[in-house]
Amino acid sequence: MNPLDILYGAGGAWLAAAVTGLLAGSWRPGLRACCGLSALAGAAATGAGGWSLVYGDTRVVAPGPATITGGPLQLQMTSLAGVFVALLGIVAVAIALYVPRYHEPSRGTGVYLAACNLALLACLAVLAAGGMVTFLVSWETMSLACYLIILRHPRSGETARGAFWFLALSEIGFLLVVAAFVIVSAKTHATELDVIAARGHLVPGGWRAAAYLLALTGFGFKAGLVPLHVWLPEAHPVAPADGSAFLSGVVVKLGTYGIALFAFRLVPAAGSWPGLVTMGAGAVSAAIGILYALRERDIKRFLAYSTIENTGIIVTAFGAAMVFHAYRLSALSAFLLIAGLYHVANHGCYKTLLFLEAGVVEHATGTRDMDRLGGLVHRLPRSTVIAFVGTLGIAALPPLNGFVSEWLIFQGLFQGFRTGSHLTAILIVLAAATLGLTGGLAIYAFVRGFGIPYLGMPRTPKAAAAREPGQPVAGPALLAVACAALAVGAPVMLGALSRTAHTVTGTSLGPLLLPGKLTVIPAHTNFSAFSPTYLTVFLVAACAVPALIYLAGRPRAASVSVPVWDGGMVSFRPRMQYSAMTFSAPTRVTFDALYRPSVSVRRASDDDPAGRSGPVHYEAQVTPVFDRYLYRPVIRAVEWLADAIRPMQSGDVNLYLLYVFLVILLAYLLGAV
Amino acid sequence: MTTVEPQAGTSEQLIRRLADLGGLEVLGGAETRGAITVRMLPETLEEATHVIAASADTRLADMFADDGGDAPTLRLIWALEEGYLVTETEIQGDQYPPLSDIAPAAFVEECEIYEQFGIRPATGKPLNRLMLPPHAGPDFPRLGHRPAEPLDEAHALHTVGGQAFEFPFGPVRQVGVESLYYGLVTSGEEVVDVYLFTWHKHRGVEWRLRGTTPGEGIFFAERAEGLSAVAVGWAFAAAAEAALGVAPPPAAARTRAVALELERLYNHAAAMAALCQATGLTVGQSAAEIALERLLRVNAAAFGHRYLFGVIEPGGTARAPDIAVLRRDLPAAYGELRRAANALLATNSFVDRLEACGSLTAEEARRLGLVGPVARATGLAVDARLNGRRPRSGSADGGPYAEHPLTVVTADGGDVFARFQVMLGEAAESVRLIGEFLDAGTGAGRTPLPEKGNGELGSGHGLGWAESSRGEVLAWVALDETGRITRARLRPGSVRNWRGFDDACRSQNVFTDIPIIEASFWLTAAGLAR
Amino acid sequence: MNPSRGKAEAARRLRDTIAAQFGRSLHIRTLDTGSCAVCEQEIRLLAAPHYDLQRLGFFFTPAPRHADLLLVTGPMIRAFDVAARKTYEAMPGPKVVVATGACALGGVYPKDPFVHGNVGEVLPVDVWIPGCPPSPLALLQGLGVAVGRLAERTPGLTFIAGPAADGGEA
Amino acid sequence: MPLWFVRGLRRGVVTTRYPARRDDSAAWLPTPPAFRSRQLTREAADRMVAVCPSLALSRRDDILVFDVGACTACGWCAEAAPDVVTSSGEFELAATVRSALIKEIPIQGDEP
Repeated sequence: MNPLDILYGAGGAWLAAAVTGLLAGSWRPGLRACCGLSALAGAAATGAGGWSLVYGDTRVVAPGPATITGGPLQLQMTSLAGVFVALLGIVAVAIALYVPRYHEPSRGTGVYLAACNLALLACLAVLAAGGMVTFLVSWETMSLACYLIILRHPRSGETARGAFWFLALSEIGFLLVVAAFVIVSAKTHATELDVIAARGHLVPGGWRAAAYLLALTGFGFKAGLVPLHVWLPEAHPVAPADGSAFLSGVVVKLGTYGIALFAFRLVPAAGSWPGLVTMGAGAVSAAIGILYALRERDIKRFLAYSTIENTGIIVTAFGAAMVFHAYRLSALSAFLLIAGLYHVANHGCYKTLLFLEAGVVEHATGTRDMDRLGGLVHRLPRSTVIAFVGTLGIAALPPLNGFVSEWLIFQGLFQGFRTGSHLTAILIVLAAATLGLTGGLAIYAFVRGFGIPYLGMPRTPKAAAAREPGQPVAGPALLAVACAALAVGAPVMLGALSRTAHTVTGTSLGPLLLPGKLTVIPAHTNFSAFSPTYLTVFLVAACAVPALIYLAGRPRAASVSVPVWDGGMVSFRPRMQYSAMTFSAPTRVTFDALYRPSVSVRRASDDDPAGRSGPVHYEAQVTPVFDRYLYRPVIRAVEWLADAIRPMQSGDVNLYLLYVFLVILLAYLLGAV
Repeated sequence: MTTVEPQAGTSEQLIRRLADLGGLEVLGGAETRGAITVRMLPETLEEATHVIAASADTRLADMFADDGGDAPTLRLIWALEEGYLVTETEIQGDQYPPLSDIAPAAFVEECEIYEQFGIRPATGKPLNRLMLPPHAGPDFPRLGHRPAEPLDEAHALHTVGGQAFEFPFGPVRQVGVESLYYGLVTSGEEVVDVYLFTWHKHRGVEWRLRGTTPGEGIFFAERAEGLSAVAVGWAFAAAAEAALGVAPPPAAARTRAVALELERLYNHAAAMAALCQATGLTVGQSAAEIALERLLRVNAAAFGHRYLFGVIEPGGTARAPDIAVLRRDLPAAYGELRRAANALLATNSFVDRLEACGSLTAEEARRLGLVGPVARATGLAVDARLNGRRPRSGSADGGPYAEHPLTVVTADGGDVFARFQVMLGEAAESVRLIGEFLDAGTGAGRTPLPEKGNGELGSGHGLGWAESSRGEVLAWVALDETGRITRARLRPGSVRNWRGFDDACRSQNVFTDIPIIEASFWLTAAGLAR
Repeated sequence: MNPSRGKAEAARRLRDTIAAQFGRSLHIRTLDTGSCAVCEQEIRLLAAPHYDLQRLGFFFTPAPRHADLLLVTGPMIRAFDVAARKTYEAMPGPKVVVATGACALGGVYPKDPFVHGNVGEVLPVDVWIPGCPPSPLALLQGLGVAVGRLAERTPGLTFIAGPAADGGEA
Repeated sequence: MPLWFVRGLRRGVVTTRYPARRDDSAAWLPTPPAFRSRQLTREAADRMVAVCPSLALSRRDDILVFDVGACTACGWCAEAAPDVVTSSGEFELAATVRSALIKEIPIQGDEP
């Protein structure tokens, strides 16, 4: 019995769920069965992931059934993948619990669920792939399945557009990944990942760097590294809530998995600069991601940008780990790898949670526009509580899990001085500073992202009419529990991850990381230390004790309570609340250079010389810099190229025969050479 | 169609051109002393408005309705170069041509006329709540019959779209300021728009004036805007005098002028103090308030009332100034003001806050019919004191400002600093004028209003005006045959200038500029709401 | 007469409390219920150098939450009821209401659909300060009476002038 | 700022000593009327009641009821009956009981 057996079970269950969904169509029990299977598989995957986290790799190359490529289906269970597998499992369970209340049973639902489970299976295969062919095939399968997921409601042009962005960028990324794999496998004459890893040193430095950069770019498309991120804000809003949750919670993470795979297993970089590049890319993505998130009023676009920020943080951690590795600071390197993986787990949990809650909000009010929501705390109390947990987590506020991982990452980066090289130290500190800015803005952004929709007064009748009964709760709640567990159980998690780090980097810092049972030390003593568990206990007590004292002692003096002083107005109106865009106006002014906002004040009666006899309409639009200055030109070039080579498509059979002949001739000549 | 009275300058040609439109009847300038009244048909009203608005140096000073006859009469008061032109038109039905599209200044009045008389411009344009509180029911007292359908509660000004929100402020605001509600529409940083509500202060003064004699009415007229009691009182009294065809004795007229200039002085001092308070310059505020208090004491010593209530009465003045006191104390008090002003002008932290703050262009000022220092700070030489200077038919004298011509202080820039400079210049001018008036001789006394045998006054209607520290004040009074007021229209300068306030606030300003702008306008909610 | 005497008693007791608690530091919030803007001017001048309210331990505060004394001007326009009530309720007790100026005392405007015509109609007035406008000196005296620091002189005044006598002292 | 400091010193103190001492500026304030009840006749009382714009005067047969609180010291009653009305010179009129401000002036003048 080893994790792989469990994974076989999980994979099989997902396959079965996919088939069930396909057959079930709009038959409710069938769909429920499908979800049940999916949840079962998720649980199993979680178990397997946890197992391989605790007991390290299981390096059995399982000769599986033949694949389309003819090669054997090579599977294995590494503990680097373990954390991803566990995350995949939890997300799968949460989504499975969420779906039945979110999707009304219909023919489309069945197909959609089939696609979902196929995607889950493909993700599992990617993580468990022992061979390059297996990896690539399942990677592509995953992309296509996700494409189907995004196309759940293909009616609107928005959907098609978002799905197309996703597919296009995925395919470009895929090609680069293929190139990277081809290089390493050609240089190591192997296709099994283990073998490649073992012979990694055979790859000459130049090729190694090339392979790594190709992989970084290729996986960067999936991970949403700026400027390769444009598909996230396009695809996430149009996908159904659980679909976007899956995209952000798992698929994006697989991008970071790919980067880690190349960076730490296959071709550990020789010099420090690949690491610095990675770190820089991550830091920039983090800052730009959160800055754009602040300009979004669509909850899901907002969350998508925040995903960009978080993958940025993860990649920064990985990059720093590479740098330290290059400087032979194996302890710090392992430490940052651990921190990064921890953040993967955390972000996977709370971002999935938040996307599912965004779905609940859209379900209940019919809109995702923050400026049309408000006051949901009164209408959706349970969802509000759950969303609040997720918000605390993603804003990296103690005692939730986000704080733990970000604290670890900062502690790692602050020790950049240990590299000895001034330039490197400065760059690392710069990255740390960028992450600091990002962290601050993230709190700002999520005060907004939680406060505007959930607190205050409803801004529209629809928001006022939101109803909680019938809304999914179990799935998000599970994730909220997971977030809390990841915070309180940090020592356990870190223990497991340190074993992962040991198996990946070969350095074990178990005692160095956890001297006591519950205290964490960032790789080097005499730097800093803290205990997430104690912190949680303390914070809870700090809130609870005064509350108890207050409850115990009744207020003595007679007190009158009067409404808040409002200057004697007749009544507050929803229009008098901070709106999402006004709340973030200061950043718009501060980061003018980045946003290039175009402000327009319209009055219904601007043509009317009497003026001011109409509603004021104020808009400040942000220039989509990357879309306009990076992708538009490329797209134009491609279109131009297409026009240029159209003449080849004459439709004349003879001409086509000529093409065929020429190609064969070329191949022959090449073979002869 | 009677013959057009010989009038100097533009008004003559203007009336000729109006006459060409047909249906024009000139009621002559005689009984309305200095203002020509013409009656025109509703169908020619729109065209006529075009003609007048198009011609140079005309400004729509006021517009109001009167429910005297069987149908409401719409009156437009145009300020011409050298006097006023009143056009009156009987409105059949409940709609009239959309005049505010031609003369934007009319918008506020269109709203007010709709509230009070239920007739509205023939556009579907949303009108705003001005005077009537939201709770005003159909039985709420109005000047005319109430609107056909109730006013739109959530009226146009009340909606905020896009990425802005309304920052509510008031009606109960800082200490010692009037009740007033601002809705500051903001994008979080800059002020996008300002909504202003003053219905908290609507006391129905015009409604109260109905049925009173001019002698009784002056009491309420003064309290319509207490800080320009003299100006409003003078305008009201002058309107009554015009209606009855009498003029105050020259000495009394000069007394009025002295009181008016004293009022201007203390108001400008108060505005200066408010500017210092708004800019957080407490020392300057104290200095200005010392000057203000001394000026008020001069008022009390000279006229027996710190705010000069009860000085004006129809036909003349009730009190004579204590000339000795004025000659002795006024220069000292003004010196106080002058020194404070010089010190302020030498304080950069103060001047910097004023410059380029709350700017208005001359074009905006003309478009919105702004008056007083606000308009003069944009370079427009708008001053009602000039209008009296032209020798008028019906009265031999041209009023005190004809004998003692004033130089109109203007500035360009149109920002708060320009207004401040205008106020300082006017203060100096006021002191000079007061000296001249005193030399020419002042005193109490009144021309008895012509009475019929039974102690009742005659009938008639007339227009009166005065230049308060806030700008031109207009009053229009109609008396029935028993000499009681059937319709009194009071239009303090505040009514006009609040209209420009939100434009000034919107021009590239942030929250903290708004108190400064408000202080530089130095308007009253009481005057707007009446 | 009896209820009014009872009210007078209550008012006196309240003033004693005020004098005991805030005798040396009393915070004032003003409320304009439709004045002609002159009373406001006089109230602003209370803080000016000539009268310098602070020297007597009085302070203006914009927040009714911090205010002990409500200085009401104007004839209490009906449209202002909500705001007046809210402002009064927003003040912590014990609190004093001072009606300021002839309008507030029912002088200028009779009770009609526009105005209550008298602040006492809406708020429990403790001190009445006549005058149109009440000069800053009158306001100072009124505030002194409100905190029980000055004796009120009105009960003694008759406003009867003997043929020879003048000045109003009977 | 030094400028202001010096100005302040040069300006000196202007603050009144009221209520500790009396303030001379009070002499100029308008004050409610006082009535010479010996000269006061019903006819004069009615004249004054008729002209009073502020609801301060009314007559209860032989009593002229004078509401000091409502009085705006406009002086119209003095105009209506110069021989009866003088200025009271009172400005310290704050009252804790509204009724304390309502004065009853006996009409003792002999009718013509």
